[in-house]
Amino acid sequence: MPQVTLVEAVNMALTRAMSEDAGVVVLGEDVGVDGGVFRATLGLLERFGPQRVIDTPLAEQLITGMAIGMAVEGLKPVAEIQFSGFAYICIDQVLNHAGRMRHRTQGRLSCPMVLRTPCGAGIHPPEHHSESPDAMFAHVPGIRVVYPSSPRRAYGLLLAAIRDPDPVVFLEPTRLYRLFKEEVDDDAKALTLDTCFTLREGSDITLVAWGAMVHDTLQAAQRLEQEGVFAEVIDVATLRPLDMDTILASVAKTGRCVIVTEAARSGSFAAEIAANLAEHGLLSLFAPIARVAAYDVVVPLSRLENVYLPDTERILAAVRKCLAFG
Amino acid sequence: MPQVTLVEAVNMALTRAMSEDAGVVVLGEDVGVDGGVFRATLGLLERFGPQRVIDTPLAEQLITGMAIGMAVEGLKPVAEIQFSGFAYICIDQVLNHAGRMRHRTQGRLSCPMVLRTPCGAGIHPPEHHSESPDAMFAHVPGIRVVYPSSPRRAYGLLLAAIRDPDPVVFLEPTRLYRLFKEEVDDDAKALTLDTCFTLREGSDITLVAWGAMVHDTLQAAQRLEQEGVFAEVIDVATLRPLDMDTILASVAKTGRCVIVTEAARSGSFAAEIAANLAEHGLLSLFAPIARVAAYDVVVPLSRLENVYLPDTERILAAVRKCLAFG
Amino acid sequence: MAIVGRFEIESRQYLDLHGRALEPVPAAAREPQLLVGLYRQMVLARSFDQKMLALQRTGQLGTFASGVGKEALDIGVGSAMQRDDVLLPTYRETTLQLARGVSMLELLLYWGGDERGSDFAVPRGDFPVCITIAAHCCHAVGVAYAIKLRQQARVAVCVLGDGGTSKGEFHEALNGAGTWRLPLVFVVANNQWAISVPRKVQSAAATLAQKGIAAGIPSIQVDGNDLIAVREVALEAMARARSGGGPTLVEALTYRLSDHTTADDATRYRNADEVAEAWQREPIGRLRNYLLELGAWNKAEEEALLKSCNEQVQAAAQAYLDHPAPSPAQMFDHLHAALPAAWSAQREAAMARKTADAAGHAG
Amino acid sequence: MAIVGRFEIESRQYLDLHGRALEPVPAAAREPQLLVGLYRQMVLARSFDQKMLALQRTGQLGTFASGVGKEALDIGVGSAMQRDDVLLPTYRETTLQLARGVSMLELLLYWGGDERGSDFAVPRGDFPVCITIAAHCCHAVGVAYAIKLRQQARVAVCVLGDGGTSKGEFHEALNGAGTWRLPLVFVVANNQWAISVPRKVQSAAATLAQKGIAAGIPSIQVDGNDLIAVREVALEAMARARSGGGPTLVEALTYRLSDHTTADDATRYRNADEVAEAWQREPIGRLRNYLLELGAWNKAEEEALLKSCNEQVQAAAQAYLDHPAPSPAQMFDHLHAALPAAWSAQREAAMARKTADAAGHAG
Ligand SMILES: Cc1ncc(C[n+]2csc(CCOP(=O)(O)OP(=O)(O)O)c2C)c(N)n1
Ligand SMILES: Cc1ncc(C[n+]2csc(CCOP(=O)(O)OP(=O)(O)O)c2C)c(N)n1
Ligand SMILES: [Mg+2]
Ligand SMILES: [Mg+2]
Repeated sequence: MPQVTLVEAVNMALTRAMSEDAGVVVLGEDVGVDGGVFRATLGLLERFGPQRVIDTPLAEQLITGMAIGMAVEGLKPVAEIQFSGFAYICIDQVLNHAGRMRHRTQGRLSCPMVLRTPCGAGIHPPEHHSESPDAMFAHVPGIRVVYPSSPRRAYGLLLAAIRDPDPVVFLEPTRLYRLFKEEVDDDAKALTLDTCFTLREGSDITLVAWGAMVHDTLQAAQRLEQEGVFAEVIDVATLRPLDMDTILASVAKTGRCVIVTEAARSGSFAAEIAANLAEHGLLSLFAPIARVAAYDVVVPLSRLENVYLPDTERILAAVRKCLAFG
Repeated sequence: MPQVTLVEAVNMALTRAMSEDAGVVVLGEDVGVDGGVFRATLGLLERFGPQRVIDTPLAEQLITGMAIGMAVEGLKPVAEIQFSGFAYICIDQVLNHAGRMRHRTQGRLSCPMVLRTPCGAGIHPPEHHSESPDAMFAHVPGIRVVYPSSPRRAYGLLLAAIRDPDPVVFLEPTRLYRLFKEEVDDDAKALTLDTCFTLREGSDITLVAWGAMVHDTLQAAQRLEQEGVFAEVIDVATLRPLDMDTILASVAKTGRCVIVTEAARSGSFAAEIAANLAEHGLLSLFAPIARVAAYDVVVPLSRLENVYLPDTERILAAVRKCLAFG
Repeated sequence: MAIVGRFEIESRQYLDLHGRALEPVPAAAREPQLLVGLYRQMVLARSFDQKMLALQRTGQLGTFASGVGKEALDIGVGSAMQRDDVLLPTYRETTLQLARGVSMLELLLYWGGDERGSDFAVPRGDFPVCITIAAHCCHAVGVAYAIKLRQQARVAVCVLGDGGTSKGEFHEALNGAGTWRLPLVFVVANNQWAISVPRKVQSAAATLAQKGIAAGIPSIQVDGNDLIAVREVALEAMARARSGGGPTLVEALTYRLSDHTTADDATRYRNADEVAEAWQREPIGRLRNYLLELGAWNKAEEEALLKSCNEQVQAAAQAYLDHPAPSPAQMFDHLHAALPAAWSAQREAAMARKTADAAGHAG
Repeated sequence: MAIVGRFEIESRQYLDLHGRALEPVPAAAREPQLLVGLYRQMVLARSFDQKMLALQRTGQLGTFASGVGKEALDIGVGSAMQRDDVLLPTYRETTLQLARGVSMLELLLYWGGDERGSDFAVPRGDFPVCITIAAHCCHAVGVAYAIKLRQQARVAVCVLGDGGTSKGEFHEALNGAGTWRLPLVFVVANNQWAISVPRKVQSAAATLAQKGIAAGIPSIQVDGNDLIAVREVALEAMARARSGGGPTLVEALTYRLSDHTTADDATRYRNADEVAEAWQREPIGRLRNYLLELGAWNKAEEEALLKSCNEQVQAAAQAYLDHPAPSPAQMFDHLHAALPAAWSAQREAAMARKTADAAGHAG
């Protein structure tokens, strides 16, 4: 089994999906000969030709809208938005059209498309390249929002997203694209959507994260273990629909919960999880639910990016406060 | 003092702001001779002329983007987006530009604009006219999000929004536009932004709402009073930045909280409030925090709109469950 | 100094205001019985449009956007399409949807506020009404791309209004269609108004057809109230598209004789004279005159037609009013192919709310 | 059938590849000392560009978008602007920003990842770099509207790339500018590539200038590597705008001699021959030849200039490296005019994090 990075796993899943279904097409800016600015689509052009690997004009509304048209007409488009900062413009088409086509026509038409975009901060790029629009997409009815945090889950979840008969927004943690490798078997096996993954079992506290912050959260859990604290770590993986059962069961066991997101705090998706706990898990809680998030400011240019982003230290501080409570 | 509807109060505030500051301009689709499809800009064209009351081409990105340019150049634009379903396309410009101009230039440039749009469901219009994008805007750094729920607050908050030196998204509850009248003194007095309004004091439970749902929530509180239950009703009014102090103080008193929103439940702004309570008010709570919200589905066409929307009955059911707890 | 680009916009018209041929009509319009058939469709469509307005006024239908005055445009385009082509309409193409085979009952259900109205029995591949202006232009690019990829001889037809030409999505779509030479025909139904905004406030461009020059695609203007001209121009564009020649932009000149929708009052912003003058150019009388002159139509046939239209329309309205109310399940059962477990409790809760909550026909 | 629109796109060039005048240069370019001044700016800009690339390679600067090869375009446009005009640049207009008076230190700070770099001492009214392609086209409409409303004789200048012409916002802006006849000049810096996507994949339009026809505004093409031609066309467009004649679209033809940014490797997708050929057309040598031929410039002056440029650029780089690191407060203190109470605890928390967390110059 090859050791691959997350972006290579994305590439493997795309290659696999295009091989097994001639209806799968890939479109976006620079996805062809350049193989995508992060190389997620590397080699697809040579293998599947320019009809199925489509360099589009520079136009995100077109990319999203034409993916919708293709999907309605029976293809399985996988559209790439080059950076998450340019994905906000796509909310309109995703919300007003992709997520509604099936409902609007009562099942006559459907929209099996995937909108992929790198997501999150941490690689010190220019402005607009570090955004976290996850909470906005997660509020859109009729779609799924998936956000893997390891090469293996990227492979399995992307395959599942492409095969899903409905639209999926697939957010890829830019910071993890090349951060580490994992053995990924190119076995065409999709993972299950709509379910959280418990990455580490523990009895003392539940740590919930998604995307790149899963990495920092796991590091925090390791540090805690050295101190004799056993943290359960849950990777949300599918933000919409949210698998609260797994999170509730964990908190029922641990009684404490810290939710970690790299998005700006107010209105982040961490709120949705905390709200559900306050609604359905209140009696299990021994301590207030803490959210570790980025500040409610504009993502700064690179010099201050490290100060802006939550990190292991901030997670640990929140955990300690939570453990010390009551 | 005249008895006016909410939309008339908006009109009064616009007229007042344009009279007192020659830099205030109004722009949007049909805001001129037609006076806006809801008549919010009625009479402005006659009074202030076509240079300051601008019928734009049919282009929401242009409307938002040009408002940004005007604001940076020193005007005070008040842009209208005709219906909230067409405001999603504006998130991009609001987030990537309006909310960043001051930060990006470290104060050299600023963006004192208002983006107004009718918001919410309940008037049985065609598709896309009943959306609630409040949670998405409330997640955007660098802006304020204001959502009045009565003629008087619409007048005072809109004046405050226009005078504010930074960008404000101003959501107007379509359903309340003409639902009732209130005495509004055209006294040029702005209300305070960034603060919740406690509309009704009570000791048994805190009901939190904003926009049109404030109306139904007040009705629920009235019904409860007849049953001897005293509900405190808080109108959030400014969603970003959120005045949690007022809400926390209320819940500290009542120990119970129901949050009401007409947006689809998952990822709605109700989550942000519940999360803050779970973080900072956990010890006050005698019962789980309940969210009353629309279902996580596409806003249906008019025949099912009433079933989709939360109403007084659903609020009462949640309150009763909350009161019965523990 | 050199000239590196030269462009012309042609405009096409065959019938004058009185239905007299200005030049020999094209071959495709020489068969009177074909024209009579199209004429019948136009009259039925107007009859249906009037019924919709009446139902709305009496609280039995939701907000409705009348298409009165653009019957030549809709039927001209519709008659140039083939069955398995794909239409992407706005809310003002009710007549064109009828021409495609959508039933009156379905259209009534839709405008009555019920999603079942967009589950057309025929044509299964056409798009539902697009309310968000110009969003469907991008969808049309995707549809046409899929058609081309699979080497089918089908065409996507996307209709939008004069106001719609100001939206960025229209331009992104035009440009994409040009780049890939897609089988796609854009029809701009220029009815001179976008709610209260007149055509000249919408753009400084002398014609809307010239917007296609920006994307390097063939562009033409046509008298949209002249059935023969619309059909001819549409047939040409469809043939080009079908044979690999790529997209066309057609600007069809017409006039919005009605209010914008039933929620609008056009007397607030436009002149009665202008409307009266526009009635002189309306398409049905013009074609009728031509057919009468040709001897292909007579008064008795006209009366019989009006009677039959009235009956069809009444029957459809009755079927609509008799249609069972939608169930709350409708909100959930086609949200996804299968309802995710996370929402099943919500579905139950909605079902528990009295179905009587479903609003009446007025929406 | 009638022709209802006719359009031409003109292209302008004065100097050939070798710097020989193809036709008499315009009056505004007849003063050699003026041209020498502009030549000096071009050379300085290239020198600065090279320094930026060097700093980036050595980990002392963030991702940088080189403007090598478009110095004539930037200086031509910059020299046609007046001090209180407003520039709305993309990330590739570093040279034009220099021409406007932005300091090298500010530009270094910006590309080093520090917002203070966009707090220009001069010109206070210019926009910061716009990274989201074509979004600033709409801002430019607002700026020009404000200028016109206040009856000022100022002009907004919005620069975008060939790729940018595919974005809807560009078209919405063009159309708006046309509708209100705004004092606004759009300059499309057509460098033939949008990252890996060549000009012909971007649009089927023969020229990008013709996109202005869609909005009914005067549109012209120019050799963007010919300083005299760019300046002349820009002066004409600015004069029209300043005198109430409305907007112009200028397509300036140039070539991206560098990688897209320092994060890109253009050899992956384009031919070395094409690049070598493009170097033949680069603007600095061309203008130098013209000035040498004219006797307005000599080898000694050239050497002195290069030395002086080098010194200026070194000094700026040193000032940049010596500049104190940003404080976390920078994230909060200009978020709003006054920080809302809701965020004050967050500010304190950020300040408490070690300032040492601020990344080094590499960002
Ligand atoms: C994106 C968007 N913005 C605004 C509206 C509101 N609106 C509905 S119809 C209309 C005018 C459309 O004019 P035009 O394109 O000329 O079509 P017509 O109604 O004349 O057929 C407007 C502004 C909308 N539906 N979609
Ligand atoms: C809206 C948006 N989409 C995508 C990008 C990513 N991106 C940055 S530059 C670029 C190509 C721009 O090409 P062009 O407009 O020709 O300008 P050039 O870089 O050649 O100067 C792309 C796709 C972006 N910055 N903004
Ligand atoms: Mg119209
Ligand atoms: Mg380019």
